[in-house]
Amino acid sequence: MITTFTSSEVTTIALAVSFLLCAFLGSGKFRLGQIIRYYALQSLFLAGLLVSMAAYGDEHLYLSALGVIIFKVILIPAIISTSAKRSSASGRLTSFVRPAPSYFVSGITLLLAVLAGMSIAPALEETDLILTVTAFAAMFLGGAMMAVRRDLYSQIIGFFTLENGIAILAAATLGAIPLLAEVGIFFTITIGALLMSVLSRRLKELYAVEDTGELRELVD
Amino acid sequence: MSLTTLAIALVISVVGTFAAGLVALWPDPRAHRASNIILAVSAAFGAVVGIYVATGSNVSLIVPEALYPVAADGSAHAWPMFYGMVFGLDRFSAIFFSILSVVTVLVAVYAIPYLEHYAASYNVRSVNALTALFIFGMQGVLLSTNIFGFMTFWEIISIASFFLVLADGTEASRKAGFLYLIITHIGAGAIMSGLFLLSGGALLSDFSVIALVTPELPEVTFSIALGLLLFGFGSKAGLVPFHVWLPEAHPQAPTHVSALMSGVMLKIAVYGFLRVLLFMLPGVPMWFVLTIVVLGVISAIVGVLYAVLERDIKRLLAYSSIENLGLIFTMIGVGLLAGQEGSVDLTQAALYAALFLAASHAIFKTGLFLSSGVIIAAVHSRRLEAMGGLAQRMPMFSVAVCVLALSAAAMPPFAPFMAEWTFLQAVVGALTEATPMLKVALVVILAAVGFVAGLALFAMVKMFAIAFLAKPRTDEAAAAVEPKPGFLIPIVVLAFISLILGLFSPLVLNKIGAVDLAPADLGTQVISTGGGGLAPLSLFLVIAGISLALFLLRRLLSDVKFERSYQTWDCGQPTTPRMEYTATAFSAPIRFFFRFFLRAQKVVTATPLTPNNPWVASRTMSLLVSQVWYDRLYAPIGSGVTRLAGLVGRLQNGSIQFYISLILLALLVTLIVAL
Amino acid sequence: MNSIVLTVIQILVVLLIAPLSIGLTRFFKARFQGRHGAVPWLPYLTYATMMKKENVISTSGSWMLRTTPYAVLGSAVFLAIVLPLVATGGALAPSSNFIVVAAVLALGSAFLVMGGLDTGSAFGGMGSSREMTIVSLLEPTVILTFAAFALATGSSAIDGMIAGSSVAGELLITAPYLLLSLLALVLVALAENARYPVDNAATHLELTMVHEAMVLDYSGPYLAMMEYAAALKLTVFALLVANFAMPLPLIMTSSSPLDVLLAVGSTILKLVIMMFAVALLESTIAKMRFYRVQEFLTGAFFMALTGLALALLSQLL
Amino acid sequence: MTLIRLLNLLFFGPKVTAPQKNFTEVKDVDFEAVGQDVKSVIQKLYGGRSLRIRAVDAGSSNAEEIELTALNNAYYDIDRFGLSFVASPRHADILFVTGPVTRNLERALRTTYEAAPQPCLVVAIGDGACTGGIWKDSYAVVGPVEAVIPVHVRIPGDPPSPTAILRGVLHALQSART
Repeated sequence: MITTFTSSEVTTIALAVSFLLCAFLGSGKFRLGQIIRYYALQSLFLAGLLVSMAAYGDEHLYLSALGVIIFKVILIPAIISTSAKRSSASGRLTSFVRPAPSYFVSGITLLLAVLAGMSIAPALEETDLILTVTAFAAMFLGGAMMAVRRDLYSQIIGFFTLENGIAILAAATLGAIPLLAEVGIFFTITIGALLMSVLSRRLKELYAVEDTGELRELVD
Repeated sequence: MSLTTLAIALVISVVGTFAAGLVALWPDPRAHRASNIILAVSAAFGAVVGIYVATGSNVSLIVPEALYPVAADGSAHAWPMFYGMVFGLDRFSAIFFSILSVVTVLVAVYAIPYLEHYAASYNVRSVNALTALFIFGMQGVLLSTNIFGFMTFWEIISIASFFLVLADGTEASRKAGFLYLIITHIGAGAIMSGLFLLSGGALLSDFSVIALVTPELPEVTFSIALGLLLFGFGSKAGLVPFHVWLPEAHPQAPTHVSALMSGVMLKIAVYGFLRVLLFMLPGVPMWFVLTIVVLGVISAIVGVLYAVLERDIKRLLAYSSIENLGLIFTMIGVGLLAGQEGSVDLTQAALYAALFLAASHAIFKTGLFLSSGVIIAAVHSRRLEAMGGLAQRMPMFSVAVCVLALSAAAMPPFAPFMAEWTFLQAVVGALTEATPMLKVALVVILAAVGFVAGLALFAMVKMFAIAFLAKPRTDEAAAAVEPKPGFLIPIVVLAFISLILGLFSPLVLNKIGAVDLAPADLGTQVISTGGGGLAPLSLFLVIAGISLALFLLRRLLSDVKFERSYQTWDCGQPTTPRMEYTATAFSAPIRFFFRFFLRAQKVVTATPLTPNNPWVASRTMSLLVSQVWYDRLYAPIGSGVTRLAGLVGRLQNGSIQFYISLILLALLVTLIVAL
Repeated sequence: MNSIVLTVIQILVVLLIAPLSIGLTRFFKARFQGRHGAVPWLPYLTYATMMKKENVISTSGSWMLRTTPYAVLGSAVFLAIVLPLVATGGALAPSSNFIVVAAVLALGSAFLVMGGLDTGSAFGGMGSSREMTIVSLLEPTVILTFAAFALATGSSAIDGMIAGSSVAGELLITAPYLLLSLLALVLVALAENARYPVDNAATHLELTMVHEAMVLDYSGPYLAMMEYAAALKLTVFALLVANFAMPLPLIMTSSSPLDVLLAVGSTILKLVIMMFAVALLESTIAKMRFYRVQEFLTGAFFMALTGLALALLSQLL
Repeated sequence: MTLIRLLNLLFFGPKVTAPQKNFTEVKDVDFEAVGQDVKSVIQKLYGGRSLRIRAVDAGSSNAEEIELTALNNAYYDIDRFGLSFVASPRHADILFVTGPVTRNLERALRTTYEAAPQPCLVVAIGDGACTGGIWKDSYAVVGPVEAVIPVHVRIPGDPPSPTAILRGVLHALQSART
């Protein structure tokens, strides 16, 4: 039942796979700089994906791709890395699982996400199916990263990967979100990044700890 | 009176009640008196309308369409903002509406001096407002003819009465209030889901529409709906397994509110139950009728047994309400059972007896609660053991309470006796040609009602005698004086109504539709059913004649002035009021005879003079009356729920990662399984 | 003979022979104890003497002390008028419905109890608590017994039950299954009138009293009324049980003056026989401890219940 | 069958009760004259044919009590004279007072007398009651019964036999009736 793919579909699939690859690789890295770079790369692939979808879809996607590049590739990594540097964070990330098994965890989450994606939309035709699957995969990978990692910064990056997944899902299912909404989302993400970094710096100053594990004692 | 004037009067009564609530919130101290007066006046309007509609045979359904905005095409449709809901008063709900209005007039009059006397412990403005809202809710339930209206006003009743139970802010009332809130709201949920099951989920469907839909309902949903409705109305009316809140909540509310709750709110539950049973359901399966009868009999017996044991006057009245409600439900159950088994006149007699008992219970129970308020105000305690000697100090008040207590015990010249007589006579009359199964049921019910009537007399005599007779057991009781007219008039009027309702019961029964129960050809003087007849007025005249004859004979045969008052014969040793019989001692034989059911523990502690001197200085006896239903049924459920909550609590261990993984898991499960 | 005259005759006869019942029981009991004993008509003199005495009213009582004698005697006189003791088909026969009769009995006992409590003495309280227990636990037995009779004879007015069978005592011959209900009625009569197994009428030990304790504080005319009411109630129950059991003639609307004399004579004969039976019973069995009276009451209840069941079964045959 | 034989013997058998006449005819022993107040009371109470007695112990040595209980047995049987003992002074027409009035029972005796409805006769039984007897001037005794309540009939004897008690009471009643 191999159906012939048109050239644009091939590029979309390729970009989606590489997007997933960056997310997958990023989930295993334990240095702050690396995971920020993988996140930027991932957002870049996201922008490419949007551009390829714009070919046969809506023209607005070009603008949203541009927005992705400006905000997600340049602005947010800059914010996070400057705040990390200013609060002289150790940059060494801590996690519940050691690096090797974290890949294993990400692999399983990927598998589950694909399973979920498949069961959700068997009726869609190929490209949409792949896009929804990648969206779910990205969401679950981001979630897994947040669940597994102990330190704050990787939680932020996991959260943003999750957000990327949602962006893809929105683009795949809705075609194009109205521009105003798109801009709104970007601003919220940046503010989110700002807030989270301020929070991490504050926590570092108050409790001299980056590990969310110790936060358990903050009862009332 | 034409329909429109009736409709206007009805609207005045409902709007007046609401206005009374608003006026009550006015910060001006005169607002307390004004709101109660407005409430009384509007309730009077309601009473006039209710009685006119209940007795008038021609008026079927007053829809105050005169006041609806007329639509463009001339067809009157209801107020748009009420989603086209129609409010109306038909003959059946008019009976309950007139009960509610009559009781409200008297309670409002009573509330004025009562709240002034208790201005310190109650927030007078909020209590007045909530009482008006409470009555408004009850009026609403009686007027509404669809599910949405019925349930909203039902909720208003529950919420208003919940806050009224909390009115005095003590710990006990808070505990009782929460228990009351939980049970009434589970009940309200059950009623709503039952009604939705019946009406197929249509929120605004009219009751008459539901009546058409129900016959085609599949058997399973029909019986589930019936079960839910029985639970809902049963918990509101205080049937046994769900009665636990009643003896806790009623005593905590301010007296005039607990009078309203016990007298009228329980009747609203009976109204709702009958409205569903008689007007909406085609026929009712046998198991349902038998459960009603069984629950009714059990709650009558449990209510009366605990009423005999109780030493707190308001709890005693609450348990006696449970007993009367149990009787009402037994009568309804027997009516339906007879309807199924084919003896027709027993059906009509039983149902009308239930209605009449409900009406007379509202009258005398409100009177008793109001009088318990007066006693507690005088004696500053609810315990019967702290009262005594009040009859000597408040003669007029004690005569009225004696009349109310005797009518509560279903004694001849008063209204409840007529209801019980009609029921028992119809049962005996139907015994001969009943089917074997009905015969067995009727014999058991005959024995149970007899048993309950006997113990009800015991409880009421105990309440009246220990509270009013003999010497006062405390100084407050000794200092008691005749209550102010504001307290006295409502109670005397209620006692008078109970007597008049009893004497003219054939007339009343004939007017509210029991035509062949009190046939007009006998000049509506006789209730005739099941082969027996009772003429209440001539019975009363015979008793009065005999007493008059005895009075004259005694004057004739002996010299009346040859009299001397002296202390009670005390075998030579001086006696103190503490030696009198207390409520605990008075009910000791019954407590001993039914010790298997009641499990009351008697603890007698002897305190020695000094630790090493065995000489007993004083001996105290305390009695722990265990609430069997509460300890055996509700306590285990309560502790089970709290243990479960403890387990769930352990999940919140504070680690963020744990929560995120839970969220992911949930997302995954929904994606794979649910969609 | 219209019904008014019948009722008047019944009132006169019953009210006159009432004290005789107490006198006869004491006379027979004395003879059973081998004593010569007082003359049977002594109670007439006793009540007359009491009417002459001063009426000492307790200071701790309220208006209830004064109404109790009238209420108790009123309910006893009501029963004497309404029930078919000497004549059936009297003016007030329709209101002799058994539920009304049971309720008036209970009302009389309720007032007696409240009068007992009002004096404020421990004896009054003890007697009242016991009397109230007995009365309230007897209520179902009374209703079930008369329900069985109503079922058998078809009329729920006690007057109709007696008049139903042509000659008074034929009821047991036409409906032998009513024997059990009749026994239950006898037990009810014994308990209501504070006779032997439940209470000893001639006791002086206050701790064992039930009925006597409640009238401890009445004197003079009020005491006469209370004792007369007790005697009247005993006569009413005795004649009622006799009418159900013994085939002796009652006055009907159709009876001639000779029948009236015959019926009055048979009434006195019935009273003598019943009082002899009561005296015999009281001389042969011992009084029950009060906390065992529960077994007596439960026995009476289940006897009445089985009587009713038997009556229902016999309907089917 | 023993029950029937016993009842037959009791009911129809020979009576053990002493004949009335040896209590009512009094020839040799002289009695105090019966006062006018006793006469008026007895005339008022239908000639005293049915009187009720309340026995009050005002400190007696229980000797008189045993004699009083003997009055109720089959031999003396005061029932046949219309007299019977009752539980409460409220019901009583006659008070049988026994024993000298001791200090702690004085109040009890007075309240019993005041509790009894007024036309009420007091019969002092035994020497203690009549004159204070052997305890006459003891520190614990207030005095004879008349020191506390008015006495109508006195029956001396320490203790007087049931026949003496009966004779005294019946004599008072008969002389009051004529």
